[in-house]
Amino acid sequence: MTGALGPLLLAATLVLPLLLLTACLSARWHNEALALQWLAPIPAAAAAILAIAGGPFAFDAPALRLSLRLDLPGALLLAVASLLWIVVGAAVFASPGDRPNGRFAVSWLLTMAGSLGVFIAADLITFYLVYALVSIPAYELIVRDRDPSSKRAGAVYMAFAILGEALLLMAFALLAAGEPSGSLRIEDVVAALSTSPWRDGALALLIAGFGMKMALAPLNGWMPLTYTAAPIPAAAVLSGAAVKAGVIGLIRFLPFAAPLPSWGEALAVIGFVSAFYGVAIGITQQNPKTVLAYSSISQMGVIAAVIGMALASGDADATPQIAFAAANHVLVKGALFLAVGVAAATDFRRDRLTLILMVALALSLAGLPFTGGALAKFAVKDPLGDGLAAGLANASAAGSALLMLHFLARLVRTASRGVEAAAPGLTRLWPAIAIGALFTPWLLYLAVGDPRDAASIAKLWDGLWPIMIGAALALGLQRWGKSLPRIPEGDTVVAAEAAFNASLPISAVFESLDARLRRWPVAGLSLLAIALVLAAMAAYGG
Amino acid sequence: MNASTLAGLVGAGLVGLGLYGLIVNPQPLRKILAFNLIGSGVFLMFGIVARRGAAAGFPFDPVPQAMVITGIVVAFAASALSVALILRLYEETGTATLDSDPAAKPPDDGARDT
Amino acid sequence: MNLLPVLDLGLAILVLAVAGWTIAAREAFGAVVGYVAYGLLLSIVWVRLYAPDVALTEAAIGSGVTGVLLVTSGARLRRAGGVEAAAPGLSQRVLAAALAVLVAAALAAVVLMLPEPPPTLAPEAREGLAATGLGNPVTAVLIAYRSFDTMLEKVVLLLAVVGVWSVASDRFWGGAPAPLGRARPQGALIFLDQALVPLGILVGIHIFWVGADEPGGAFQGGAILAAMWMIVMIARLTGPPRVGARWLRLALIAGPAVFLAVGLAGLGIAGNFFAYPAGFAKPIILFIEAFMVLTIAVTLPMLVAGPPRRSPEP
Amino acid sequence: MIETPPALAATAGGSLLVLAILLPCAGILLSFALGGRFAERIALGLTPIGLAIALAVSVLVWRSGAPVVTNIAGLPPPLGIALRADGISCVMLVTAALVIAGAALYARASFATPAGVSEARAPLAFWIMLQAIWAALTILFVGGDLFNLYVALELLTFAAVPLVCLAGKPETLVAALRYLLFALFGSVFCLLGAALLYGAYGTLDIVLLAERVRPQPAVWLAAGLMTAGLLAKTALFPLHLWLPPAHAGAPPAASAVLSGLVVKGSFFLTVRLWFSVLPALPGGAAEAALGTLGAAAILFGSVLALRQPRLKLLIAYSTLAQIGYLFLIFPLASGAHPWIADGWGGGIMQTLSHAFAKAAMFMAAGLLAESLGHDRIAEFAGAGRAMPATVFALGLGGLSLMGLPPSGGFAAKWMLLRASVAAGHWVWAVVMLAGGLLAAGYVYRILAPALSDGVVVLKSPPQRSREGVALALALVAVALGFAPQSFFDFLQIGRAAATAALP
Repeated sequence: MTGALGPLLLAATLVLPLLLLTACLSARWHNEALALQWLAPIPAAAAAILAIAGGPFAFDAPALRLSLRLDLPGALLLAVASLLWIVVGAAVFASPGDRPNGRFAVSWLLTMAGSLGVFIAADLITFYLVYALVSIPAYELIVRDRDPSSKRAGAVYMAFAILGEALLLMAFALLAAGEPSGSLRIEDVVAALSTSPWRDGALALLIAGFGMKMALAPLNGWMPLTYTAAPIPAAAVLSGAAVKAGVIGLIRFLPFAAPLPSWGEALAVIGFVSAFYGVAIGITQQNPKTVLAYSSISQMGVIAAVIGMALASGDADATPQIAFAAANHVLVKGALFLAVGVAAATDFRRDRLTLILMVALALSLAGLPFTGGALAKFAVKDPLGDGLAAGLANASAAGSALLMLHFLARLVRTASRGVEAAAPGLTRLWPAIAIGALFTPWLLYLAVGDPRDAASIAKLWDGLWPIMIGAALALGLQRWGKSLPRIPEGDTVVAAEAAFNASLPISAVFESLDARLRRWPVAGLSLLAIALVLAAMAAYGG
Repeated sequence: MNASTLAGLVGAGLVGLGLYGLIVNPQPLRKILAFNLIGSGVFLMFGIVARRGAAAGFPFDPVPQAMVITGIVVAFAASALSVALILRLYEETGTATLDSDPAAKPPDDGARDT
Repeated sequence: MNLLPVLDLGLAILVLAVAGWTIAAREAFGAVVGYVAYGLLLSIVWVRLYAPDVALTEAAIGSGVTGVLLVTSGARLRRAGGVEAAAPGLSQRVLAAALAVLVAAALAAVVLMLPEPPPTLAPEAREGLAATGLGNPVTAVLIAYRSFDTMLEKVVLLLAVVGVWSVASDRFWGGAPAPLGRARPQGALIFLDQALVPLGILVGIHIFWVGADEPGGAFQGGAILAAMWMIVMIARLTGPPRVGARWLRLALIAGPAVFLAVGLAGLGIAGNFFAYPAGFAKPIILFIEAFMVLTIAVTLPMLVAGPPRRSPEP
Repeated sequence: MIETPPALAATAGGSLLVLAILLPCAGILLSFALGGRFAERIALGLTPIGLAIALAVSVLVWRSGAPVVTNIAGLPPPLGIALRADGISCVMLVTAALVIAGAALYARASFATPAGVSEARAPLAFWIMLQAIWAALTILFVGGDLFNLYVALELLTFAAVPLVCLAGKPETLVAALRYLLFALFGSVFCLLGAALLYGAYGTLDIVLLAERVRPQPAVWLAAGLMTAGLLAKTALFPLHLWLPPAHAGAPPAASAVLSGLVVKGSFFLTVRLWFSVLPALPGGAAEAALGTLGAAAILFGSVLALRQPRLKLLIAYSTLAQIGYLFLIFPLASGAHPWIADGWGGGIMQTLSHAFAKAAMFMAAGLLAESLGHDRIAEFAGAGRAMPATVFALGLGGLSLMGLPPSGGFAAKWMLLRASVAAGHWVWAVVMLAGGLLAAGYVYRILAPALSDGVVVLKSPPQRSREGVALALALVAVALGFAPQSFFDFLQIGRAAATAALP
């Protein structure tokens, strides 16, 4: 059954968003394309289900330098990412009244194509293409409001995105160079990586590049700025789906086949540092969106730590588990960002169901039993092992509980002052979305393990105690939180911006050098000197 | 030393003199003069190559000589074009110098250039 | 016999000295005058290199027409007061001198080290000469072996004309360039014209005609005719023509156009572009050259005359 | 006659090469003779024919897998002049034909002869010079004889310089004069080198020279002089004194051709010189020196582009930087190494993609300047909404400059990066990445204000057709990113022959 359908769906995953994009650009089909754009991820969702049920399949279009493949880790992430894009897309574009303009729609579709594409790209060039798609066009989503803070966030975002692209380009060049047969397929270059002379350089660049996308400390500054500035639907898909480009990057490109203890442990350290750093800074923040952004930094830190541990032990089988944990974050974080908008639109404090769902979602990130979060925590137990890493993971769960309770507190406080109210349709739909986000992981978990294992009483306790500690800490925060320092959102990025601005005068030196070099006598002298030097070089040889 | 080698050395000297003038002299018209000096030095190089290539009853190799003739015509065309530019610049500004560098400032209304 | 090397040496020193003067002269106009003298001296060097064709070209174009061009433009610039741009500082001049000396020294060294026996295409040129029916191998190279270069060079000349015209003011487009000479010509100049010009025209045509077999040819003949026209214009016996004049346009393209047409026809007649049919080469070559003489005779004065400066409607 | 060695033998279809040159030449002569509106009609009419010839030559080379060769007048070198089209000649011919056609279509609006007069200065000069640039480039791409190539180089200069000062403003006149004088400085060096080579080997034919060249003083000096002269005409850093004012001051249609094509002419000749004439020189140092200048150009040009307040100057300085990338071909594609195929393909791809991207950007910049009445980047707010297609073309061109996929710029950078990694030349890789970041910076500087909200009052809306031309060229730059492997194999045609002639 997957014979012809699967590859077709893979192609359609990229083609359908681009088709709709073309339609957006034509005056005739513009409105229809906007109204229907939420359907664009349907082939991706279908492909994901097919792959989860029936095993991997591939699609190649050599003429377009396109090579796609969907395996289990990719399919898990693709399934939830496409779901998130459909739901949020429907909420954004369904109501004809305040539909976003064409430019927003184009960026939306491009980012979507990239976000879905990273999970199915099978060779270096394709991956780089879709990775650029998920990174660059999102600029328009972030700066949509055009106020100074969103412009600043957009500029910082672009700086990080472009820097990440450059690091990855170099990493990919090293990967390609290490593959003796000249193949550009990701599996081939990764298989050759352990014996490649450029292994360490490639690994460092890969971790830096994808780490930047996941906002691992200290490359985390862009994320709080961006999510705070972006409109809520954009923040939802960016934090939920787009960030997972970094996760799938690490899963795809790190060589899990053989143990790499030093690299793995280094990554784990970076991950855990991010996990606690995100909590520590997050609890000083007042804006709920900013708090969620710091929570993402913390959560991605945990995932990076798990990847690091798997890399250290050479545990190639752990990748579906890791992907599952990341998939859970896609749903929960997406739903939580939408919740900020819902909170602004209604008086949710009166709505018992909404309130309960918000608490459950928030604590799902800390591993609340019976939520997807508990499954996620259970899934990564094996790769983490029983040692220090497991302890740190539990501690970070407690930290998450603290941070998310802080989020709920901020949400309650600021709700009435919220400026970004969600559309009425979304407000009505939100409980369903939240329930979906909480329980869809149970369905997905069937693909990576037995859900019953995760539901025992012992596991229940495992999930509960970090939350209790977190709750206790949260009470402390309520009491003494006022004395915490006010850290500007984006923490390190503020210093980076200052350093960048301080370095600008250097380019003035170039300008005066240019004026000097472009004087006639100087240029003439340069010409003579170059002629003589080249003649000497030609004589001297190599 | 025979006449052709001597001419070659003269050619080298002319190139050197011309290069110095082309770089150092600030007036565009003098640069054109210097350019023509270099040119004639280069032509002399072709000339001695032609003279050395005397064979088959010809006292010279005709190919480089023909190249010189073409080269002289091209050099003249270059001088004429430069002179036209200099004179026009002079009419516009009252000066004719290269180093009043308006480079960093293109016309404000770039649109109307078209 | 021993005198010749001494004369050569003297000539060499003189050429370099005059060249040095054109670089070092304080005043631009003096330098230009020095340059004209330099061109004439150079012609003698070319004669000593057994290059009479080049000597003629150098005298006519390199020194003569270029001289007129530079003298008239130098005068225009001077009349208006001239401008003193700042010369580069001492360190730059020293550096320029050092690098120029290095380049010259490297060239001199290469000249002294050129390979023996010298490579040459003279035998090949002689071998092909019979097919062209020509006696002057330089003409054969220009119009037969490397005719492609020559045709392109004519296009370059035409582009120079368009380029010169393109710096005109829009309001003068279609009009005539400024007169070459002074407002009130002297009687002597007019007399000189009446005596010299008919003779010059004859000489020019003669040089073109004999160029097939002896030194001379289209370039040199055309340049002499051009000089005659320029003399007439300097004496204000006639003004430069309007740039919009149809006959002028046709005269300016006649040479390359005929060349190009014959070159194209070569594919049909002789199997290759720019090939001449066996037996008819010489008449065809003379035919092309005749038009080239016309074009050169018109192009050079128009390049000297500069862009149009007179309103098209009188 | 003399026996013709196989490398010099003419092949089928060689006449097409002569025709490709004579076509624009005839166009020039006719345009000049008929004048007025005929110049425009002739130039526009010839572009499809020229494109067809370029494509036909490419098909011939593709089919035979070997260069197409012709000897003019049937006379083989050394006495005669040969024309040869190999793989890179073909792609350059097609590129030139496309960009010239684009520029011609774009220029119709600005260089139409005004009603009421039979002829006007700027239109006549523009249409003639456009054809002359085309003719000169065609010769440069297929010429087989160094003196013939010198004449073509002069033709190119004489055609390009007047375009710079068509507006007749003092600053453009200074720019044109600087350009002309420095280009002449360069040409005289090229001619000097040719004299030395003829003196040493008695021929200027590229194939014959490749067989005969040995390391000796005349060759060393000729190599240095000719290369330096060509660099002056290419405006490689630090010989770029003329480029920014000339490219920024010329009318947009002319800037597109000057930046996209004209500087590539002398670059192409530099490639010919080092890869076809001089491979017998024991290599390495000179190529590395050229690469170093290129690397310096990338950093220097990009930083200066970042600082320009005017769009056209920014694009001109970006040309400076992009030219730098071209010169990485010398260290990365010379010698006999496993990585030279990547280096070669990347360098040529950069040449092509920059030609299209930069032409598109200058055209878009011209439309912006025309509609807004200025080209001050800081005042672009709202332009993206008012003229989306124009800004989109700018953005697509910028995509290629940044080296982001999918674009020819990315394909080029990717191959050059691979080559430099394989060669262990880290410095080129680092410079390329830094250049990409800086390029992203200056493209961002254009697009961020253009895409932000604001109210602009358009003096006149941009013409659809002209926006279409800019967009089409930008799309070609993007489409080059999808070039298949066979395209890069095509670029190798004729290259093996040149190196096989080595002793």
